Amino acid sequence: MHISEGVLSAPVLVTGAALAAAGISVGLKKMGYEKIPQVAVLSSAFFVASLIHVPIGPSSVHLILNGINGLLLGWLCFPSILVALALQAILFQFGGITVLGVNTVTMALPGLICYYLFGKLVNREGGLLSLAAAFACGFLSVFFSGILVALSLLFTEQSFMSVAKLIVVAHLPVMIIEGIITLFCVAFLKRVKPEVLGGIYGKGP
Amino acid sequence: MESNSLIINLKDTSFSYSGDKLILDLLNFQLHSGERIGLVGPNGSGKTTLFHIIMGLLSPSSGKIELFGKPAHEEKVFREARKKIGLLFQDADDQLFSPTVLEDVAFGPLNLGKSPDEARDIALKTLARLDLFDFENRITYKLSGGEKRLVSLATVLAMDPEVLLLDEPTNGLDDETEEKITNILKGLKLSCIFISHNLDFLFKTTDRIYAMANGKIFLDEALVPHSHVHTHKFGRLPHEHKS
Amino acid sequence: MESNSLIINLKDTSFSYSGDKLILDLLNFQLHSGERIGLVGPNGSGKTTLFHIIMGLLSPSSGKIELFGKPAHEEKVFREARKKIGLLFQDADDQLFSPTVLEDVAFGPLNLGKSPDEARDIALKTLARLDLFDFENRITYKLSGGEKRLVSLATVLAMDPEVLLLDEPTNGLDDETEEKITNILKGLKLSCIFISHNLDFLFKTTDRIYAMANGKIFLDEALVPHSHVHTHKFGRLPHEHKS
Amino acid sequence: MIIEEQFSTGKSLVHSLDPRVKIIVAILFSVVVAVSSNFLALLPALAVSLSLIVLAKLPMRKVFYRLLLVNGLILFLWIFLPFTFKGEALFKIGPLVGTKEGVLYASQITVKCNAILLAMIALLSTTPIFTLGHAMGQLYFPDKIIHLFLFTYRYIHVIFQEYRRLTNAMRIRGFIPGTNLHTYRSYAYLVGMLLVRSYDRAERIHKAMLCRGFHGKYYTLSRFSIKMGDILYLSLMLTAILGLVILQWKAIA
Ligand SMILES: Nc1ncnc2c1ncn2[C@@H]1O[C@H](COP(=O)(O)OP(=O)(O)OP(=O)(O)O)[C@@H](O)[C@H]1O
Ligand SMILES: Nc1ncnc2c1ncn2[C@@H]1O[C@H](COP(=O)(O)OP(=O)(O)OP(=O)(O)O)[C@@H](O)[C@H]1O
Ligand SMILES: [Mg+2]
Ligand SMILES: [Mg+2]
Repeated sequence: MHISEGVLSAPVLVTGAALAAAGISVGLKKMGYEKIPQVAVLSSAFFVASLIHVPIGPSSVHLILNGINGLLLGWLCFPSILVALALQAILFQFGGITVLGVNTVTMALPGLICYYLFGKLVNREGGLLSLAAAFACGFLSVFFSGILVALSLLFTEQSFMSVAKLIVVAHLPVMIIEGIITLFCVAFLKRVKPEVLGGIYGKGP
Repeated sequence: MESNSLIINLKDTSFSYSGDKLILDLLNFQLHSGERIGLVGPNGSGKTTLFHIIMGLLSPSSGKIELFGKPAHEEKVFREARKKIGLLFQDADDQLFSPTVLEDVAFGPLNLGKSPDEARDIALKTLARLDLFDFENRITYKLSGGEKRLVSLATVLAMDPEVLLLDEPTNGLDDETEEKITNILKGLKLSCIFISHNLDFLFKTTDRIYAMANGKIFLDEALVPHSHVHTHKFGRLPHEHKS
Repeated sequence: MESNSLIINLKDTSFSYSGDKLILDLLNFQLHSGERIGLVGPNGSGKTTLFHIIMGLLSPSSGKIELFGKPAHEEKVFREARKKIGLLFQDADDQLFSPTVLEDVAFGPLNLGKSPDEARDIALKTLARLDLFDFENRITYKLSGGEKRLVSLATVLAMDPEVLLLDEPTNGLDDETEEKITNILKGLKLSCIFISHNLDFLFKTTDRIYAMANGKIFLDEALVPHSHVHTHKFGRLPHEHKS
Repeated sequence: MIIEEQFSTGKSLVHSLDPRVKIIVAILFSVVVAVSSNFLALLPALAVSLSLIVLAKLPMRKVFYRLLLVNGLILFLWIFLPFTFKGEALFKIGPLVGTKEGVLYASQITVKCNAILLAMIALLSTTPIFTLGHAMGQLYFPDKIIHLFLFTYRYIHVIFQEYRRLTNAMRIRGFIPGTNLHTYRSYAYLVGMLLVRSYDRAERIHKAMLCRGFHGKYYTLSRFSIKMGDILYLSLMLTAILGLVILQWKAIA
C-alpha cells in the first residue's frame, strides 16, 4: 500500500519523513551490526512474499504482511520496510523518493503497533486466543495502514475525503485476507520453528 | 485407458535457460501408456530440465509437446495433464511446504476437488502404503533426507496419477529405504520415467533405459554388463555394489 | 610451522542437534600438519556438522577439541583458529554475501586488519591465481554455479590459511571447472580435509581417505583398486571412468 | 523477471555519470517538483525529465509500460477529483458536475507524478543497485542502512529462486488459486516456509562471516572518481532545478 509521487502536499511529506526518521533511528539503534544479515534476509523474504498475488473474486491483491513483519522485527521493521520500499521505488517505481517517509510510516507504524499489541499473545502456548491475536494482527495492520494513507490524503487536501473513505473501505477484503494469511502463517511458524516467531530480540516485546 | 496410446510426445523440442547454450536440442521423445523407462545421463545433461518441460514448468523455445494426445502450449492443458502426471522433484526440500506431513500429502487430493475428509483418508492410506505409520503429524521441515523422499513420493502417489516422473528417487537413501522404494515402484502398474544414476535400481524397476547427452535422448541398447577395474567408496565398511 | 604437529584434535566428541539422535558419537579425529585427508560418507552422516564443530560454529555436547595444540572451548580460541583454518561452505550462496566479487574476496583480509588497499591487492592476486581475471566487478548473485564455487574458494584462499576444509568443492561443477579446481588444489601446499562424494577427485587431491558413518570416522584402508563385473552407465556414449 | 534491473545496463551519457551526482540530482529534482504547484514550473520539469529519458537512450516501450503500471492511483484520482473539488462547473455527466478546479488539480498531480517518475527511471534505474548502495555510502547515508540495503538486494535473488521452486511444487500438484480458504492457507504456508528458510540461511551466512574473521565491522572498498563531465552535468542540472524553483516562486508571488 503506497502513495505515488506528486500527490501529497509538502507539510504531509515533511511530517512523514520526520516520523520515519525517528522510527528508523530507533530501529537502527536496536539493530546491532551482527544482526544485519538476519534482518536483511528476512527483509528479502518479505519483499519476495509481497510479490505474491492472491485472488479475490475476479481480481487479485498482493500481500502486504506488515503485521507479521512487525511481529518478527519489532522496531527493526522501520529500517526493514524502508529498504524494501526503496528497492521497489528503484526497481519498479512503486512509490518514490519524496514519499518514502510517508510510505515507510504507513507500513511500519502499524507493524510496530501490532508488535506491542499482539507480540506476547501470539507467542502464547497454543489456544484460540493466540490465533485470534494473529488474525487481528494481520487485519489491523492493514486497517491502520489504510487509515494512515487516508489521513495523509486528507491533510493534503479536504476534497480527498471521498477518495480517502473509499481507500479504507476498498481495503476491507484485503484486511480479511491478510488476517487469514497471518493467522495460518503464525500457526505454521509456531509448529515448525517457533524461534522465528520469537522475533529478532528473542521473545516478544 | 487403452494400452499403447501416446501419453507424452515431444517433437523437435529445444530449450535454453538464458539464450546461450541449448540444454534440449531438437529432442524427440515419446512415452506410451504402460511403458517403463529409465533415464540416465551425466550431471547437467538436462534430465531435470526435460521433466520440467513436460510438466509445463518451463516453456520450450521451439518444438511441439503433446500430452495425452492434446497439443500443449498453454497453461490450461498443462493444468489438466498435471492431474494425471506425478512429478517427484530431485530435491525433496522443494516438494514439501506444508507444516505437517498429513497436510502436505492431502494437498494434492484437495486440489483435485476432494473433500477434507476424503483427502485426509487418501493421505493416511497413501502413507500406510509406504509404511509411513505415525508420520501424519510429523513436521515436514524436521524430517531426515530419506524421510523427506518417502513423504514426497507419498504426496505424488496420493494424487493417483497415471504417469510417474521421478527425478533421482533413490538419491541419498540408505540401502534399506532404497530397497523399500524399489519394491514399491516395481509393484505399481503405471507408466513411468525414472531418472537415476543408480543403474541397479533402473534394471529392477524399468524395462528400457535411455541416455541423455548433448540435448538429445538415445535408446541405450549397449547397456550390457561389462567388467573393468575400479575402486570402491566404502571399502572397509559393509557395502553393496550399485551401478 | 614444524611438520607433523597436531593441528586438529577431536577427542571423544559427541554432538546432536536437538537432543535426540547423536550426529557425532564419541568421535576421534586428528589432523597433522601437512596431511591431506579426504572424507566420504552417506548423506546426513554428519560430515558438514563435523566441519562446523571444528570451526566452533557448533558446540559439542561432550568431548574435547584442540586446535593448534590449544584446548578450544571458548569463542576466543576459535576466533584465532579461524584465521588459520579456511572453511568452504557446501552452499556457495551462503559464502558469497557481498555485492561484488572483489568486496567478497577482500572481506576476510579486511577483517584480518589489512588496509583497504592491501586487501584489494590480495583479492586481485588471489583471483588471478585462480584464473579469475576480470571478475572483480562481477555481481556475485549473477555468477554461474561453477563460478560461484571458484570465487568462494578465492574468498577462503585470500585469508592465506594454513589449513583448508572444503565441503563438497566439486559439487555441481561441469567437468572442465572440476578439472581446474582439482589442479589448483593439487598444487596447494596446505594441510587439508576435503569432503566429497567424488572419489576420483579425492584420489587426485588427497593422500588418505576416511569414511564417516554412525557418528564415527574410519580410515578407509581398503580403498585400493579391485575388480568386479558391473554394467556401465553410458554404455554406448563416449564416457570416462570415475569412481 | 520483475526483480531484474531492466534499465541498469547501457552505454548512454546518463549511464556513465557518477552515481553520487545522479542521486543528488534525483533527490533535489524530486523534492522541488513534489512541492511545486504551478504548471509554469511543472511543465518545464516534465520536459527536463523527458529529455533525461531521451539522453539515457532507454527503450521507450518499456518506459511507457512502467508509467502505465504506476499511474493506476492517478487514474483513480481522476475518477473522483473533478467531482469532489468545489469550483466553476466545467462539464456534466448525469447528475455529476465536474469542476475546472478539480480537473486542474488532477492534471497537476498527473504531471508532477510523471515528471518525478521519469526522472527516477532516467537517473536511478540506470544505475546498478549495488552501485547506488555504495554511492549512498559515500554520501554519508547511515552505514547500517547501506549494508542492510546491499544484503537485502543480494538475497532477494536467492529467496526468489526458492519461492519459484515452492510455487512449482504447488503447481504440479494441481493447485489453482481461487478465492477460498484452501488458497489462502496454502499461500500462508508458502510464506511461512520462506521465512523459516530465510531464518536458517541467515544463520549460515552469519557463520560464513564468522569464519572469515567478522567481528562486527563492515568495510567498503568502492571508489568513485568525479570527472569533468559529471561536474558539468551537475551544474547544468542544478541550474535547471534552480530555474524550476524560480518559476514556481514567481508564479506564487
Ligand atoms: N534455473 C537455471 N538457470 C540457468 N541454468 C540452469 C538452471 N537450471 C539448470 N541450469 C543448467 O542447465 C543444465 C541442465 O541442468 P539439469 O538440472 O536439467 O541437468 P540434469 O541432467 O538434471 O543434471 P543432474 O544430474 O546434476 O541433476 C545445467 O548445465 C545447469 O547448470
Ligand atoms: N540445523 C540443523 N538442525 C537439525 N538437524 C540438522 C541440522 N543440520 C543438519 N541436521 C541433521 O544432521 C544430520 C547430519 O547433517 P550433515 O549436514 O552434517 O550431513 P552431511 O554428512 O554433510 O550430509 P550431506 O552429504 O547431505 O551434505 C542430518 O540428518 C541432518 O538432517
Ligand atoms: Mg537433475
Ligand atoms: Mg554436508
